[in-house]
Amino acid sequence: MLEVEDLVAAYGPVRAVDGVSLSVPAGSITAVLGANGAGKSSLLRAVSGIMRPRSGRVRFCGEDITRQGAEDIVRRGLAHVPEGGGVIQELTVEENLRLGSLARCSRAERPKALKDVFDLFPRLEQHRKLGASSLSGGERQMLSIGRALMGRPKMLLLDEPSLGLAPLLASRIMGVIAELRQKTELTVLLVEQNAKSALRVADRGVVLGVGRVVAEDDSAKLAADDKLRHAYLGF
Amino acid sequence: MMKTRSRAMLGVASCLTAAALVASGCGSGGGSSTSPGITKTSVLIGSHQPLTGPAAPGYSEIAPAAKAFFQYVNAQGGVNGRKINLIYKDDGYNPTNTVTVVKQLVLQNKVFAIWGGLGTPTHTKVVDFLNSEKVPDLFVSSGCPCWDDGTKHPYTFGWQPNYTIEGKILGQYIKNNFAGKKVGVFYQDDDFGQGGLAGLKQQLGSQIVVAKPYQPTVTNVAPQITAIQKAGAQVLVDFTIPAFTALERLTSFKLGYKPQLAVSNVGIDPTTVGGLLKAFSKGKANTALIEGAITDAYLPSPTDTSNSWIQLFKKIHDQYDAKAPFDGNVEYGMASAYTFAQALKNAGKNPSRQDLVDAVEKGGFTGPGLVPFRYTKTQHGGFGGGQIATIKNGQIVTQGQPMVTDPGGGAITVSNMKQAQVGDNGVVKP
Amino acid sequence: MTRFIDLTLNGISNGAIYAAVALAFVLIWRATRVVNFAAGGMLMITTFVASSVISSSGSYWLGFFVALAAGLLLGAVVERLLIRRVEGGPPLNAVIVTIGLLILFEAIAGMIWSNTPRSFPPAFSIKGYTVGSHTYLFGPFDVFTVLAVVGMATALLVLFRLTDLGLMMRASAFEPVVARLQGVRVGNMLTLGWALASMAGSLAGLLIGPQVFVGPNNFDPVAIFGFTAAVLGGLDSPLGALVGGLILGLSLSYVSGYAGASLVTLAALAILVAVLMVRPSGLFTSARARRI
Amino acid sequence: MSTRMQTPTQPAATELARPPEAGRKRRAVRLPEQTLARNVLITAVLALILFALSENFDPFTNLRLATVAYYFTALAGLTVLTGLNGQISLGHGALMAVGAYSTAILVGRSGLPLAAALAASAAITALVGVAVGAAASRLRGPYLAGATLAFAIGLPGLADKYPSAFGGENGLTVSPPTPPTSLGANFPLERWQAWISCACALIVFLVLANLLRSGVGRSFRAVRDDEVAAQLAGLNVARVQVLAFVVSSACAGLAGGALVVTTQLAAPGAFQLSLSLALLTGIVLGGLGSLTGALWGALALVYLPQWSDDIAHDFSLSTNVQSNLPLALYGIVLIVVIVAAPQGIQGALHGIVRRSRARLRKNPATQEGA
Repeated sequence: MLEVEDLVAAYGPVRAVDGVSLSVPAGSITAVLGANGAGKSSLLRAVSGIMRPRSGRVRFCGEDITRQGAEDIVRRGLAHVPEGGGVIQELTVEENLRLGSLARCSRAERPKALKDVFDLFPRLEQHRKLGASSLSGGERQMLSIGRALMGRPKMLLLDEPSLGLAPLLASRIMGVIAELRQKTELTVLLVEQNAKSALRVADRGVVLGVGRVVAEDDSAKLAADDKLRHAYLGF
Repeated sequence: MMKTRSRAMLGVASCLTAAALVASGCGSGGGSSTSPGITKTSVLIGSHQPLTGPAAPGYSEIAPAAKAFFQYVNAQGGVNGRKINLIYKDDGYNPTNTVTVVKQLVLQNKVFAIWGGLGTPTHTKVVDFLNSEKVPDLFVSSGCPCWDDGTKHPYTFGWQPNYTIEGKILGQYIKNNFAGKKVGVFYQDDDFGQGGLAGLKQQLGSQIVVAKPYQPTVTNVAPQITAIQKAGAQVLVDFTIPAFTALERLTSFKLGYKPQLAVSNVGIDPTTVGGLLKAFSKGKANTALIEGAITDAYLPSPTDTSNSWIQLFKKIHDQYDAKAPFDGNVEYGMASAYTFAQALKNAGKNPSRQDLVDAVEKGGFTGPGLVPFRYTKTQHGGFGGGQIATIKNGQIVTQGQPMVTDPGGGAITVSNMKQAQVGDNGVVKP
Repeated sequence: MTRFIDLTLNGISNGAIYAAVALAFVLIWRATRVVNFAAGGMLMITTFVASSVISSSGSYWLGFFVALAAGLLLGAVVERLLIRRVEGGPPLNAVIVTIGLLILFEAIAGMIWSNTPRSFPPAFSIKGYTVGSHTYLFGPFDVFTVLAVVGMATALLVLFRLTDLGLMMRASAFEPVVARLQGVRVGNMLTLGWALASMAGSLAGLLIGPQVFVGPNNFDPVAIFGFTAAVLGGLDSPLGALVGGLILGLSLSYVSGYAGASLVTLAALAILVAVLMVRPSGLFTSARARRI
Repeated sequence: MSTRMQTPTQPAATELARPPEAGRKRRAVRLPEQTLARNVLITAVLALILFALSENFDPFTNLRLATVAYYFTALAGLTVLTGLNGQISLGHGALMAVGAYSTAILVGRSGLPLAAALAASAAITALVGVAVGAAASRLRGPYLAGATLAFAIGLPGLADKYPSAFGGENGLTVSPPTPPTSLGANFPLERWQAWISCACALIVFLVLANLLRSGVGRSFRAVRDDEVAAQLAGLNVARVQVLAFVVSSACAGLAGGALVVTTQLAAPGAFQLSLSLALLTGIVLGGLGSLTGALWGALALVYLPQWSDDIAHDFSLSTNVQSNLPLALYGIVLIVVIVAAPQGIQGALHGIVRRSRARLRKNPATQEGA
């Protein structure tokens, strides 16, 4: 589904992503782990087109999307939920959701997509007319994920969905991700600092050191590797 | 590294400053016999005009018209064999620019004289400078009494009739013909409007029941006109510039207020005002809204093609200044230029600046003017009066006798001067 | 009493025009965070275009719609060619570019149409309605003025609130990066923002043209009062532009009527400062300001 | 959580005077250590240059020199307010008017000696600056611009409202400053005016150059870069902003006074909104936040219009094009310079100097290999 070859992305002289290569098979959940500043978010930004990569290649469903802008990449079905969710405060819940559907979902399919998201996140339906600014942290994360799903994406880039959420809510979000994979074979690339809960949900894990891939393996093996865990995953 | 570079920057800064200032310093020094700006075959005169900015409308046509007139005179061999070159610079009606521009004309271009500096708020700023530099400042395009005092400003001369004189003549006519009628005045809040109001008050006194000023930057005049209508004014006198004459006419039309109208000659030019009212005439003549208005005139009407001066000016306009509309402003520029050429001719073969000033003070000029000039040694005001006229199917038609008076309390008397013909004075051939 | 009514009606029709210009400032501020000093110049150019079209074609309404279309085009071209280049840089640069544009537009208008102002026809008769003995300062053209501005404001409100395009424009204005992630072409939205704003300005030009005549500098005062109204109402809210315009129109009419014309500019200063002291971001802007 | 118009942090090096860096190998004339001594020396050097220039200039160019000087005086104050402290003001033309009218009244009516009148005008304008600054310190970005714009169009209204005091539409005229007899009988008036105006500019330069490097200057920059952090660091943000406004108002007042000295007039027509817009354009064109930038801005404001005017007069065109071409050229140059050099002329110069210096350093470095 997604192949990244020797990707380099930098802020001026600082190379946040320094030659990363990874591949995410269709229908899988891959977790990208690593300490703060390891370049996890920058990797997602480079893949989703917000940041223009310096060199290397990104292929989605076989098509080279390295040079494309975020507006075009999302149209191909690669949705990116940025760090902190990116909910637009000045818009209502429903308007945020409607925004997510504009790129890939025709007017006819929109009610159906909306209903699916409300089934997934019933709380959002109660607040559908409210301004997004009145939502709690958890509800906001649900809204940002719901908005990405409105566009019927083939693949989802999730940037630390559990950031700032209480543990109960964090596991609830992880549960939703697992549920999505069964129901809609949605491929997910999950960036998460909380390595333990991420590995429980993901099939495979990729550990980033300072902008470079330090290890890549099945979740179980990664969880078992003590040396790795202490060095990079902090548990 | 920081320290040496900051000194380098300082060095760069100062020598660039020097270069820039020196580069502009080399003025064009004209050869000169007794006075700067005049040679055997040419004389250089300068002027400041509002070519751009809010005061440009109408006034920006005056200088090009004068230049066209001088080109026509030069084509006939000039005056006393000398060609008159006029350079006029734009001051945008901003006094600071006027000072810079006039000093540039005098100190850098070294003009022989200044002609037709336009605007009271602008020219009052340079009149002292011009007199201290002993530069003839002929025929200021403004009716402020500030140019009348020959002893205070020996080198400065007015040209058009003083606003107060105009107010007195209009006031007298209204007093005689509309006795007992309530009079309202709508005037511009500066020397022009206040001077006119003073003249009107001298003649009409308490017959004026309401007087409302306006600011040239505020185009919403509805509050003033409703107040004048409410006061029951049956005769309305406008001391306004053309744009505000039109605005007053539109507001009165909107209110259905139809007083007997009188307008200063500054704001009555039928071509200009008619042009602004064109979109509202709906088939009727552009000047329908000012039909029957009373005004005063000191020059023949630009639409009176039977007049030899108008024929001359029209010919010059068509040849040298065709793009501009042929209206009162163009006539003003050419008539004032004619008086300058006449003064230069009287100043003799090799005039110095002082000769030019003496020539004007000797007076005795005749030309397109309907009334005589008031020039004497000590009195430097221009035309001494005007002739009452009314707007008949879009044309200024003079009536009665030309009247003369002074801006003070002096009586208004009939002038017996006959208008000269184009060929007289040998200044220009038709 | 009739004088008060006259002044009020006069204030309403002037207020509507200030509101239209204020709307132009608000739309541009929301889209690109730029105070567009060239607004006066742009609406002057489109009104000149209308004047030429009307005089050559003889039809007022052709000139009217050509002016609105010219406004759309001019706004888009200015944003795409100029404002886009300075958008990333220091914010003051964009302001200076708009000042340069204002000077350039006034010079170009002077060259093409000369500095002498020309008459501009009203859509309908300006003769006031007569009720009993008194003819009020409010005629068919004033009714058209108010309706046109209210109509355009409603159309914009519908566009912003109900259509997908409006949603995309608002998203681009509030969070450009997030909008890109939803597939919104933010660049086009900014251009559209300028185009719509410039069209609002052109409408104001058509409505006030008959009252100030059409000349290179004749629209500067209305642009200044329009900007004051936009700041009064709060630069982030289109509703604020309408209310700000109305408040300014009415108060200036009363001041000019009762206190005297020379106080008008001082009154504008006093009103604006009074409101800003109470609400530093204008009447209708939410306290939460967007981080730049 | 309020935003402000973020102006970029100027590359530190553009401030004219920099404390010296220790251990500079290259042999160079060492400027004095302390900032004050350095600035006094620089001011003295500038004074000498200006004196030399004014000696052999013809009267009209001296007038231009005086004009550049009073523009510099106003621009220096404004660039401190907007460049250093981040507050935009569209009202500085009106503040210049306050200075001009106070000088005209003090010199004209009460016959105060010129130096005292100029100082008093700066003080009066500073007081006005306190009031405007206090109101402005609560406002940010376009709202501050809106308030100061209203101030700029409102204030000239006073001249019409009280014609007896301010001379209405024609304003006040002042007799030209008479050079002291010690300078010889026919000492040209324009040179004396240029000296006075340049003296004001040098005083402002000296004061602001020191201010830039002092604690006050740093507090201005701190408030501009991050208000919340500045507040946390113990700065009273409102007071710092009012102080910045007062400093820039005093400069504008002095510049207004110098304008009266140079043109002998104080009239509403001279202080329209276009002056405030020109001042803002000057500081951005020259280079925001640096005194050298203010100098370029002053030169641009004086010579750009004249240059475009000369060019327009070279071709003989139809009257319409002829009279509007200077304005068109002025507008075009404005836009081109801003688009080409976002950091203004000073920024561009600084860039050129840095690049050429870098290239210089690169050549000796090649022996050591990449």
